[in-house]
Amino acid sequence: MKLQRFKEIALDGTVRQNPTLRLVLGTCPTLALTTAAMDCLGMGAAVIFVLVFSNLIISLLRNVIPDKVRIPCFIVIIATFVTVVSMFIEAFLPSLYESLGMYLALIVVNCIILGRAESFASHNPVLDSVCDGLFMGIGFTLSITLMGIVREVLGKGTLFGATLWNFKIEFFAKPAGAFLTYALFIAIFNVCYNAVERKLKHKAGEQKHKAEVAAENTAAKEA
Amino acid sequence: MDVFGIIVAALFADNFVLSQFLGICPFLGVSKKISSAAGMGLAVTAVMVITCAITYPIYTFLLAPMGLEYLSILVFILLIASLVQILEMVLKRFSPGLYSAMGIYLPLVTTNCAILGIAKIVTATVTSAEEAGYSFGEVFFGHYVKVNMALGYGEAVLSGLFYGLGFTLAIVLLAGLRQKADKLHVAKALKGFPITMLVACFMAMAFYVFTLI
Amino acid sequence: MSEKTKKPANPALIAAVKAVAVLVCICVVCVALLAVLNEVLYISDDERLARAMSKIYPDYELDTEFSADLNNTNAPDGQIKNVYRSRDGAYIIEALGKGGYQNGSVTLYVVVKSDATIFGWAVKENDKQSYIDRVPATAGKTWYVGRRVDEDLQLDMTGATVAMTSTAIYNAVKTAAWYCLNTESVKNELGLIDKVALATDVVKQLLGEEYADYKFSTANIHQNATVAADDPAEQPVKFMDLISPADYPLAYLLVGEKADSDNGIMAYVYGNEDAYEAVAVKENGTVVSTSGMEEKAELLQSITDHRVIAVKIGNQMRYAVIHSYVEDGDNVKYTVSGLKFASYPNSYILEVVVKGVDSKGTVQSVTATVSGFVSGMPSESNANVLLTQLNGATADTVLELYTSHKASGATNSSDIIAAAVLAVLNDFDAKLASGN
Amino acid sequence: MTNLILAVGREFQWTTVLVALAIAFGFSLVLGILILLINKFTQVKEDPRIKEVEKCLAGANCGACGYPGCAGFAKALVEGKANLDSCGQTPTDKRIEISNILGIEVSGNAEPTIAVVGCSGGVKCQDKYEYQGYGDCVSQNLLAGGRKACEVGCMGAGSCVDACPYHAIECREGYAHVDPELCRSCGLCIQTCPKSLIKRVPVSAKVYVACSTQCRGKDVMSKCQAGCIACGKCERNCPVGAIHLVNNVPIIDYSKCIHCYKCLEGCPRHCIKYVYPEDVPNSSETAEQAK
Repeated sequence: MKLQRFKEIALDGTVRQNPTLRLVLGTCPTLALTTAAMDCLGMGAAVIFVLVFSNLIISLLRNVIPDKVRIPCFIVIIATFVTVVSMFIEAFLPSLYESLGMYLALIVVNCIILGRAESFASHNPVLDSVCDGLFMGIGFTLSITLMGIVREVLGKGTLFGATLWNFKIEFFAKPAGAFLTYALFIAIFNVCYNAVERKLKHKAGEQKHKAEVAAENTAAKEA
Repeated sequence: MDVFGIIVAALFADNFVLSQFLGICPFLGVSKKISSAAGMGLAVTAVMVITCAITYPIYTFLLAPMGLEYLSILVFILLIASLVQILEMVLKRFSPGLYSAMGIYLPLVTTNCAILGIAKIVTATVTSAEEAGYSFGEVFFGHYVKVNMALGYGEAVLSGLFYGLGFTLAIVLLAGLRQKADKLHVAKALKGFPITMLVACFMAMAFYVFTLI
Repeated sequence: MSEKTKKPANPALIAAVKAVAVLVCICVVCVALLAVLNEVLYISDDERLARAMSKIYPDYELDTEFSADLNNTNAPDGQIKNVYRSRDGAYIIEALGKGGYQNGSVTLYVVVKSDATIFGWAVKENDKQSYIDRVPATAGKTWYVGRRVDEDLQLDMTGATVAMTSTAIYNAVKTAAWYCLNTESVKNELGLIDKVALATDVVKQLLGEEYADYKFSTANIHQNATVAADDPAEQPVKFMDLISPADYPLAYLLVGEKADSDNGIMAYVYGNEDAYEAVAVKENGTVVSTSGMEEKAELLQSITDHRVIAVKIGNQMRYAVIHSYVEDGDNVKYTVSGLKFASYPNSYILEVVVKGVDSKGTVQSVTATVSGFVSGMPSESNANVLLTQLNGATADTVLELYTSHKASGATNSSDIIAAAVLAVLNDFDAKLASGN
Repeated sequence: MTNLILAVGREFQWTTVLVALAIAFGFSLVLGILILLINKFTQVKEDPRIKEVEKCLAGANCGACGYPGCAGFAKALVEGKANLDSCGQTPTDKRIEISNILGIEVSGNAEPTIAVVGCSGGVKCQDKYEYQGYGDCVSQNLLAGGRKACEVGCMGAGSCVDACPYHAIECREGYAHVDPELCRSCGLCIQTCPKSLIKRVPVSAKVYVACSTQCRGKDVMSKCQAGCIACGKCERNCPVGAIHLVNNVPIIDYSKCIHCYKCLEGCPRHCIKYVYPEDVPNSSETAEQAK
């Protein structure tokens, strides 16, 4: 795989197609688990694991699986990895297992995973698919952890479980606060993204223009 | 749990969307118009009832007595995916009217966490037999296995129905509010998902009151 | 079909078979992986318990040879669900406490160390205790911690704002203590003596056959009740202070009740488990018999003076202490304290003026010198309406008035007030009858 | 908890592993076969023409036809449910191709159309109330049917302006105007307008009726100075009988229209208008302004 392609996939997964903030996928764990930043990290790690391995397997089998039973096959593979990850977490990180609760099992139906399987892994080579899974997962983890930090600091006055101060706005720990935080995150991210995008385009345009002028100049000189 | 308790919890206090955060994707995605929101809600309700009706006995009589609880995610999701596909085909063939009203939303239902969520909720077990809605003991491989389900079969199916209706209630309400909210002149950054989520935020505040009862 | 026509196999059929085969293969391989992992990462029941324990009792290590004696699991205040033993001799008792909010319950893991002290407890599960969050997070490491199981445990709700749930927790801890005291093997191992049972025996001996079927229980709540001091001008004191001199403290205050009987008995037990000495007080407040109290005339006098009268309100026994009565012409002015009950911390001290009308005591006025109003009930004025309603009541009509007033919601205040007034009227009627 | 690694795991129990495998095998086999069988028995044969028709369509997926995308429209066309005229974007040669595929005649209306607004009231039409809420016509219409006294009066709040992907509509003098140069007849404005005021006319049409009220003349007089009072002058003036009053609204049959502009000139309320601004004679415009 070329470096260029790798960069492309990495940028797509983390920023340009950030699953949480740009595609608005996998909203359920985003809203439910962001009351504690630590849970977000755990959830993110679990999602990365499942994404990478399911993308790997599905990409390997992409020419074997018939179209008619595609969805059941994909879902079985994803469910297997979810079960594996939940077994590991239950065995070695019991407290995380308790706080993630049902949402661990619900990674199966996280739209990010089936979405990537359908739209990327099922018609891309293995290495690309694994990278895509990795960076999509990282994008998801980063954004929910950030949201988790904001909600935990505001709603509980703690950060990764350590008490910061006694001041807390309980609203942010409640369901309504989850929606508010998410809405503001998307809005802010989009504003920043569009601003950066515009600047980059502008820059690219200028460079192109410069290159053209240079080319013209050289052509003129040659002439 | 009594029937009235299930109804109130499912529709309001424990509302899947607004207090448990299950099924958020269709909640945000298929709520542009009231008619499509109602179709989606009905599809989810139908699949939820069928899911509860089928996964409950499979868990109680097959998986739990054999000590295969770890297979539940895989078996449930396989069942749900196949059922949805079958339901879609059957509806398309035999009831085109119903198909056009809710069938086209069925493929979206497969990856709806509300469905797997309800399957997980109704197959919850409890430790003591006294609190069990249904107890079932059997001997497998020389082990005496006792399964204490938190809900009875009737309660499980009823939960499926009313949690589905709770989902429908939330999504139809949101669709009604969105029809107005989408027309508002809001800041450009808030257009689309953010303003929808703000609307949902206010709905969640209103529904939060029910949990205080 | 293909055989008959000898045509090559139907391509659609081959595709279908292939589709099913792939699905089946994927499923079987995935499940095989999961099954192997399940065996490798299996978490046994012992391990699960150990994880629950590690949060409350770090030294826990399961004694696998121990099997719990669960023949008798129904305690008066709860139920024993399971018992585990740690290698260091500590018992982990899974006990359910009744009497919570909405008649629900709380199930605790109570850790009792080998020296019979409570190490701590953790909530395993609860039923209908929606406000269990309001029990402080540290309660499991502070409430009842360090107390002996054979001690007279008293309700602790420090820092909690939920009386009912705290009561259920109290009952669960008491149930765990009850298990230790009532199971031979555990009792012997912890070296426990059921002191309350010994005290009860002394009281039962004192009372004789007639009271054999009375059930006695400790009444720590009553002894903490506020009652009027001997000098009405002074601040109210604890009932305990009147009956428990510093050099000869009260060991137990026992309350004896029998189902379907209006009689209630209160017994004061002094001394220690080697030689209990007791005073029994019968239902009408008269000291019936004593044992070993000959040298304590002053104390005996104090007990005789502060007569505890038992009355039945509804189907509950309530107690009131009559302090003094002053005759003023036809009127007799009583000072009486209604003793608190259940977990409610307050008690009423009333001044009741009674006059004999048609050879029956009739209430002339009731005034509360100390209001035992429990905040959280409808309102103080509402609760105290009964005080004025009782004017003109006789022993026969008090209960009627009480029942109609109770509907207003001020149940607990009404209970205490009605008990005090009824006690006064019963006493007055008894005096009239005896021609005094 | 002292040794975590030893705390998990147990002796292999082959029976449960085998049962798990058997369950997986059974489930997947049954479900797989079920899906395929039901698929076979309930299969709805898809017409191969659908794909061909879809290829010919404009492929803009604008949704203006009322079907979910061009694929949905193609399906409806093949099933005979939809009219090809609902699509304003497909060029004529493709329309003919589609009609060849489907074996149907291209209807007389196959001529391209453009949109016109059936109201010219605007500031000349009275207000029922002063609207101070947010939003456009759609929002305003939710409040007692909008602020205009006329039930079918253009509110001029620009829902159609927002909807038009070609920027062909603008609001002047309190009502919407379509620029025939830019209009592609996609129909999005027609769907958007809460009063259903916008309609299509053939590109060859020169005049159109800019009022949609079905009220009697007297009622119109009291509400709007630009509304049609159903006087019937246009009907009488038309030399070829192309105009008829139906429910107090003049309807023009464009197949008969000879572009004589007699109807337009005779209208006392100026509610028959030129479709193309370039047709407007300067003299008559100045005369109108003088009035």
